[in-house]
Amino acid sequence: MTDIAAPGHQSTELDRVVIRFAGDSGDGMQLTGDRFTSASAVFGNDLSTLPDYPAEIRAPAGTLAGVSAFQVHISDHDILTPGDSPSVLVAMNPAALKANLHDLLPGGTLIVNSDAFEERNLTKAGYAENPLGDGSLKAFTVYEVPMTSLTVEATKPTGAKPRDAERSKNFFALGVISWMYTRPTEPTLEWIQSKFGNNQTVAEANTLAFKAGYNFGETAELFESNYQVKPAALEPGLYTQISGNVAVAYGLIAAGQLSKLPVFLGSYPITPASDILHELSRHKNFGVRTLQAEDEIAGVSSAIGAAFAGHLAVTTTSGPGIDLKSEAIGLAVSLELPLLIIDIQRGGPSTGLPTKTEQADLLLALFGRHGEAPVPIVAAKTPAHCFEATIEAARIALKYRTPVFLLSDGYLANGAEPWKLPDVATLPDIAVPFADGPNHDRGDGTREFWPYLRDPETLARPWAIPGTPGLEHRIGGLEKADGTGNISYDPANHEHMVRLRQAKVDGIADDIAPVELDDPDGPGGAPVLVVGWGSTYGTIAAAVRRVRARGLKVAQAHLIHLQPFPPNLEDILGRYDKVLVPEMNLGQLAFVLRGRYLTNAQSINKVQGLPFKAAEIESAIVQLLESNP
Amino acid sequence: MTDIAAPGHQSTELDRVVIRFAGDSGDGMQLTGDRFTSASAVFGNDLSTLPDYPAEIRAPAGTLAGVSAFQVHISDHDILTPGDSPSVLVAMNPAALKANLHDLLPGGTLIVNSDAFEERNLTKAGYAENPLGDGSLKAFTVYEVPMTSLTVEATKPTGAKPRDAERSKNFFALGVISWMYTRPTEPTLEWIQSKFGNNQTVAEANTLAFKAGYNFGETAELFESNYQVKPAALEPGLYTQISGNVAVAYGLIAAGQLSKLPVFLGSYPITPASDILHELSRHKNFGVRTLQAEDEIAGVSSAIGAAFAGHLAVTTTSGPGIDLKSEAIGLAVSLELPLLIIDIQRGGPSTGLPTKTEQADLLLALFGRHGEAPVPIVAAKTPAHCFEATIEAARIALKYRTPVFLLSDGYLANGAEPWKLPDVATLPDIAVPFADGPNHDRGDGTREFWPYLRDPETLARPWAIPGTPGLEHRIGGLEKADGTGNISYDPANHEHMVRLRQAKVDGIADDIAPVELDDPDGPGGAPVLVVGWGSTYGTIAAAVRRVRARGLKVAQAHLIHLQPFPPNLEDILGRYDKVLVPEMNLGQLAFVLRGRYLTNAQSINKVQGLPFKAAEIESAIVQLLESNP
Amino acid sequence: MTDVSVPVTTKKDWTSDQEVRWCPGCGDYSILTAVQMLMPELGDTRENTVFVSGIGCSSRFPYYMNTYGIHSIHGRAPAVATGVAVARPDLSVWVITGDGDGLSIGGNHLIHALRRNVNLTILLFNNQIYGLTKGQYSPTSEVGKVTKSTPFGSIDHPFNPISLALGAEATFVARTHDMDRKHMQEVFRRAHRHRGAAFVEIYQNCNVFNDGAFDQILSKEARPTNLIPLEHGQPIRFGADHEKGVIVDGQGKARIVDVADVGEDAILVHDEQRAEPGLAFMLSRLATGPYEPTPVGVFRAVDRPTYGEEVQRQLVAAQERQGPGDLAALLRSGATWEV
Amino acid sequence: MTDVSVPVTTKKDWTSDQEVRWCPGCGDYSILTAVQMLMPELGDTRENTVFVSGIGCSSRFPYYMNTYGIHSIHGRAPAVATGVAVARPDLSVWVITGDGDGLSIGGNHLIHALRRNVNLTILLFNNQIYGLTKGQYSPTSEVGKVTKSTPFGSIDHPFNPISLALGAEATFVARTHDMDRKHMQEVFRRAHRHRGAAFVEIYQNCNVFNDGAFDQILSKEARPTNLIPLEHGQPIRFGADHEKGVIVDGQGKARIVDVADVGEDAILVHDEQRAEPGLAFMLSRLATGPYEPTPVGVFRAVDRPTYGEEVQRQLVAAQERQGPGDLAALLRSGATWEV
Ligand SMILES: Cc1ncc(C[n+]2csc(CCOP(=O)(O)OP(=O)(O)O)c2C)c(N)n1
Ligand SMILES: Cc1ncc(C[n+]2csc(CCOP(=O)(O)OP(=O)(O)O)c2C)c(N)n1
Ligand code: SF4
Ligand code: SF4
Ligand SMILES: [Mg+2]
Ligand SMILES: [Mg+2]
Repeated sequence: MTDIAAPGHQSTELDRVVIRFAGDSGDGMQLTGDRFTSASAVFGNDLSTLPDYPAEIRAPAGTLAGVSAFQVHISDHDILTPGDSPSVLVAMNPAALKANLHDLLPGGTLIVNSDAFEERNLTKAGYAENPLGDGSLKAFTVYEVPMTSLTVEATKPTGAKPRDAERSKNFFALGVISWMYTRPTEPTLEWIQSKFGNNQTVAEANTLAFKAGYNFGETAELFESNYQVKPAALEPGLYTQISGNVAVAYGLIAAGQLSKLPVFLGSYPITPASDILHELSRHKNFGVRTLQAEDEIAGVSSAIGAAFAGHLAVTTTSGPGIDLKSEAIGLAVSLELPLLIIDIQRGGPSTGLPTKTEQADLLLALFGRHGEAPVPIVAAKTPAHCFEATIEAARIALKYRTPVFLLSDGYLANGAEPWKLPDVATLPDIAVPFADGPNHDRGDGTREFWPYLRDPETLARPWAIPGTPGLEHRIGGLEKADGTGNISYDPANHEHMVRLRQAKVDGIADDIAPVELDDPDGPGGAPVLVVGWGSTYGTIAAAVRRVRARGLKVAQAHLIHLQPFPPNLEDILGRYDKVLVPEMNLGQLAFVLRGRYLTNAQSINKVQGLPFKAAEIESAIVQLLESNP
Repeated sequence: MTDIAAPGHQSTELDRVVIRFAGDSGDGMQLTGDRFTSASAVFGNDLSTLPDYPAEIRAPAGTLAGVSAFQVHISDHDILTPGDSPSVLVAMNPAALKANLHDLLPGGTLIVNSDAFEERNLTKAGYAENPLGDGSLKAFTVYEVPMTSLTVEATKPTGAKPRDAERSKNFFALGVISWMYTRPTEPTLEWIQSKFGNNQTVAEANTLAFKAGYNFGETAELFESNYQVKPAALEPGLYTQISGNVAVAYGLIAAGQLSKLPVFLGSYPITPASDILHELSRHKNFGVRTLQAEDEIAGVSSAIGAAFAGHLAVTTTSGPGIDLKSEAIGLAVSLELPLLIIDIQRGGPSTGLPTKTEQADLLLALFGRHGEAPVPIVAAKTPAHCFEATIEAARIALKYRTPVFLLSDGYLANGAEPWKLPDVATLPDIAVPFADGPNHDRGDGTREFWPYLRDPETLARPWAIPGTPGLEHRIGGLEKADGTGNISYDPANHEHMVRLRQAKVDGIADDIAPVELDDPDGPGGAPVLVVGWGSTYGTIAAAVRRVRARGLKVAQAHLIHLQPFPPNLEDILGRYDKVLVPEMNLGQLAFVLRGRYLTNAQSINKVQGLPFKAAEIESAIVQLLESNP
Repeated sequence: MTDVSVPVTTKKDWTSDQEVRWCPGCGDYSILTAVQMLMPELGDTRENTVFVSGIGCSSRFPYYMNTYGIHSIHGRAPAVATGVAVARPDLSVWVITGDGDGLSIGGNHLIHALRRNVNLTILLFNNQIYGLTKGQYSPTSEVGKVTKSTPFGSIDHPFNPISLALGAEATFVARTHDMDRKHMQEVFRRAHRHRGAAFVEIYQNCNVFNDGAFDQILSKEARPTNLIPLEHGQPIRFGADHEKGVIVDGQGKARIVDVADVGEDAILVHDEQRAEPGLAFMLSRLATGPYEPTPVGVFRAVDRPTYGEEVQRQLVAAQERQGPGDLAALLRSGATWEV
Repeated sequence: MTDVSVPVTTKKDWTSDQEVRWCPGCGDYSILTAVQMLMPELGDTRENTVFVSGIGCSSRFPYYMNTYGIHSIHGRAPAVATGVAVARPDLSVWVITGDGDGLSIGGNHLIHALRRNVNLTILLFNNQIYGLTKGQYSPTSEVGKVTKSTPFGSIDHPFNPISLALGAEATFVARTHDMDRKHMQEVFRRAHRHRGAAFVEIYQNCNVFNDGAFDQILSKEARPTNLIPLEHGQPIRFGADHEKGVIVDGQGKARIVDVADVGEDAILVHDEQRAEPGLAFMLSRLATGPYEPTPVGVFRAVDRPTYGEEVQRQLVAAQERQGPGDLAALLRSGATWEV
């Protein structure tokens, strides 16, 4: 395995490469990265991406705060993460260089837009000396390309003013990198046409800039070599590239189809969840209703109303929105109505780091409501897995008539990976029947409807929707008598209901997939078990691979269901003396495992708004392996 | 110890008695109970009370739903609970009888208003037969007193219409019981004058009814005996009777005085917390500002504003309000401003049982915010202890510049006990200085103000309030650079700040009282340790007494600080093989102790909107003592 | 509304089996009766009717209606009901709220439901007090009111619910009171018929915590002189002999006058359908509180597309344009490649 | 306000050391400059000035002012600021909010701060879009607006912030825009001087997500014909040659007319101090959106006791009546007994 794309000769074959595009927020780095990714995807590489952008729409140009970056890992075999550290860094200005250089692997390739390294920008970035001249970049292979002026030159035929023409320089950079990694140019050229088609000047400028960059690579005798990363031998099938948020949106549309219910989304915009609302609102032809509510409370409340009315009801948000929705989620627990609550976690507390990733809302999802108000929790592990996880969450909500949390995070939301499209026909049927008649005998032979009479197996109550004659009923947040659903202040009934709501959630354990244990030596074979949840999956798996590559033994289990836990979890935990839980928080899952099973779970934590690097987890595993028991 | 006030002769001495007054919501039972309690307090008994009333203002008269009850335990020695079961039940109507009879001890005394046992009322209460005639009350000593007609008769001199006159019948009942338990009549007569003085007809009617009841006891040859419960040998001092909510209000006023800060309360009414708002708003002469906000979010937000402005800021609510305040509490964590959040817990989830008690918000207080947002938690253990606990919570908030939770519950809020008044001069000084000048050297000899520069010991940041020249600064919910407080997206700084906020809270452990261990045989002496928190204190202590009275060994520890835990807790837990945690929830503290210390804590739970009975905990302890290790 | 012919019903059919639990004498009873008696006339079926409320004494209302119903959480009824109405435009959705529930904690949801013109019939029981929590002042309580939370008198200037609703773009705004069943029913009928959000303020007596709050205008004697009935197309006149009237002067000032002084023709003619709400707003300011001549009836009733219909329209348009959703096609709608 | 004489300051003194982080060309810049330049004139000290904001592009404002400031959470600025103002009536408290922050999630706090007349100067940056979250429609976006969350056009009828504020009992209501520093400063000065809650809507261009939203009235060419300046005591006239004016007819309808047609005397004279807000409301409805002649300036400015003063008054009264608080006496104020 080559970690670094070392400069070589004519055309070198690489098994993988990690490239980071970095520039000013206004430089279009996300677009550039995205395009490179798409071209690589269509080319057949396996890949994984990591966008990273500032909270401001456009932070001051040229400053560190304004730097926007996009990292992509492409490979000829299946990979699990966007890569710990790039081996190639494209830096469009000094600030981008400064903010990202420390991540570049020693010996890595650095391509800079030399035009941008003038005094003003250097000062803004806090450079006393121009790093291009002071020898501080010795450790890297540096290519200085005057991208701005070359772009202006190349786009002259469009007649655009230099200020406007400059804006195509990201396409110039894309061209250079596309040449360097022998990407096909057609998909990008086509995409430029379709994306900017309504503004031909811009389309033409971008096309010219892209071609100029590509040709620059080929003709300028600057680069010693270009590189090939062959298509990956992925499982055969039809693939598309998908981000977590789009996968959630597709998952919701799919869940609607699979349950034969109209989807209702009540939501309020918030980073990094808004894109689910955006995506869903484009698919009204599926009968999807999206309501941009006045706030998060109205978002979830309207969803509760829609659930009562018989829709597959959903609310999407991020941490601060979950805080606000807590009271209404408690109502949904009490009403026992199906409801999906989707939390795209971001850096907290409070407004925190809104555009960064974190997984610190697990305890909030578990416990963030007054009283005893248990709610099942499902967590997605990769961008594409968001699709499946969404359907699973919907399945549980519908079958058990309960609100269900789906946890994702900023990293999954915006990260992308190739997704082998499922055969729609094989997706599960998650339809549940509505109540259609009375269900209880009054004792005198006449029948009536009891809204809280339960299915003895699932403990779910009937879902009787308005429009059904004879099933009129009233429900509310006051404690209810089990069965009739009438208000009840009876002490024994309250205890019964509190325990019953918990039992209903606990009982779901029998209806979910057991957690998969990856231990080549069978359960208990390795001395250390790594348990994770959510977006750390790929990184943990990569770390586990690395540890095994060292000839050491380690087991991995990744939880999709956080409440209830899969029934085999306790047994698995019991088989390992050392349990390591990597989390992007201060140890939330670890705490729960300890409290639930008295397992001496140990934490490795990273709370930096950034995903773990495989190396970090690798070294924690190794350390634990080496520690005394 | 006599458990039952058995009928005897002339005047019998009792060491304690538990009396329950029960009637329709409109019958004034809370008032009656309260008066009896006050008279007993002034008389010198130790006592403890348990009000229990419906959620409706006035549920339909005569129905079970409309029954309101008040239990009082009076004693000649110090007691800990309002009593498991009454030995005397006053039932003003059939519904009150039906709803309460099952609690009356076998052989207990039952005094009924026989006038109310007519067909309509019997039907409403769901009696097919009149229980007064069908022999179903054989197990009790029943006194049938036509209270309504006797009251109407007695109050004739006032000229009131019978319908109005009837309303004094609770004073008749009070008179009967006052005679029966030889209470002094003067305090009650005076109180009637002062309370109803502005309506002389009513005052007179109540006086006449009360006297008539008293005389009825003395003259009607119905009662075999009356009883004496001597004053208790309490610690010498000046006593008053206090409920938890008033104690909180007084605690806040005291904290204001002790910190030399004006108190600001931003609150929204909610049962059972509203009375704190009511009480505080009466004491504006202490410079206390109370704002009835438009909702809970505005309540806490305004308090945050007041804290920024230099006030001792407080917000009071119950569970549903905490849900809503979550986001703003997270902001306060990020702003590092002092703030008291007072949660008077009630039955949940959702609207639940609004007038009933529960202690199911502990995990919410610990974890109910997105991101890592730790907040110290203090819990009161008795009504009077609310005073001290409030001051302690304020002390922590001010010293560490952090929001602090104070947990109370419906039982403490409305329950009352005698309180030995503290010497005001001995209360702690909790004043903290405001920042008054720059605190950081720019490096060039000039000084500036850094709002997030910390006290190395407490890790508290300076509290610089508007009006202080030169300390102008801006703070917000985005992540801040430690020191300067400027917005920072730096990954390492974020991790630093997340850990620092946790460390600040954890560090408080060194500044709180160790948890007291009650084990006559020294630490680890008993085979079972009972750990509790909040309002279960009295009941657990009573149960422990009972277990010890059986000659068995058991230890008790009651937590006032729930976050951080006292530093000696881990050691104490480690000394006991069996740890029992009684809670009015499904085991929240037990879960936290397990997760934190891997202690195999076992739960006994009661979630009925009612406090434990000492007998319930007693039997759980005995069972655990007898179980195999 | 479904097409099927609606079976004939009576009040009893619309009454649930739950015992009513308001204080004896509470104004809520007469409102409940008015609604229960009216329902059979409205042409809806019970199964297609949903009552949604928040928390408060008034919010217990849905329990007493033999229809579908949600007793939700404090202040959120308009939001919950918006979900019901948007999901199911075929239903008749009512919101029951109080002056605390609807104007304090729930004020935002209320004004947004009004501006969106969600198809809801909103009844706000205004008793100028918090009943359920035992007597704190509310956003409609008068300045100086002594309550449990304001022992020295409230200092909050109250909302005028009619003005607030008009300021929030409401298309239907009316006021009635618990002392006049016929008037209530007439107003409720109009509100129900209105397409979009219909807002009705009901003056309601809380005889336990705020008894007599409306006596100055609602007592039998006071009504003729202190209620100003609004009737579309009619000059605005009142008084035992219709001797009083309302005019607007050239500086946009509405005033109460003796008709005799200005002549009948000068009297303002009520126009509830006027596109812009200025007039309705001006009328809402005639009285500064329920202690002087106060307009009752429909202030405003104008047409505007309803939120539910527009949602539906976009769904239909999307289907027409894109065809019904095809999941397999959606999944492959991005760039795809075969491995 | 303190009594000490206020030192002379310049814009620079009011400018913090934090780099301004709005998009180049954003209308927020000119508002910031207007405020920073105005501050030295207002007579407050920096230490007695507090800026409180919620979340949004506009809500970054406090970071750029060298005063005390809180960048709070989304929608809650009016509530946070109420706490500051009630605790400390000596401070000058400003609220900075956006159309999403102030009218969507924060609508309720805004209307309650207005009705209470809390002493706040509230600047609402209305760009008719959510800027910070990258372009969803807001409660002031026009019907049909295509945004990220409304790919087929918004169906929500927008709020008119001026109407809403007036419906919420606001005592000071004004509108200005980011293209005219002088006008902004005049309006801000008036708002600041007002005792109580002063509400100012500022039309603000978001050149990234909603560029040109106000061009139809704010472009250099459009202003004379499409801005109607409101000046107290002056006939309401506009147009390049003041040829247009506003009248109210006997049926309470305000209309734009050619002055020549009706005569100068018929033109409505603006009265911002009129006790009842009907006229101001009517003026707020002259334009249904920023694409036709739209009034700017002060719609309403009336006196009413401020919340902070009343709180203070009750504190003082209580002290006078009960004497300063005595803790020991309080604790023994109930029934006590000696053991
Ligand atoms: C989140 C929340 N906050 C507070 C309460 C307490 N609460 C219940 S009803 C109510 C006010 C009721 O007033 P109103 O809406 O006027 O109804 P009314 O009882 O007068 O009919 C309050 C404060 C609650 N149930 N939930
Ligand atoms: C509780 C919460 N919900 C949502 C958000 C996301 N959010 C931040 S600003 C904003 C809207 C901003 O719009 P506006 O107030 O108009 O300000 P602008 O950016 O246009 O100046 C939203 C939805 C948040 N930060 N917090
Ligand atoms: S408290 Fe008032 S509003 Fe509530 S039920 Fe009783 S009388 Fe009616
Ligand atoms: S997104 Fe719009 S409002 Fe926000 S800073 Fe940029 S231009 Fe201004
Ligand atoms: Mg009310
Ligand atoms: Mg905006």
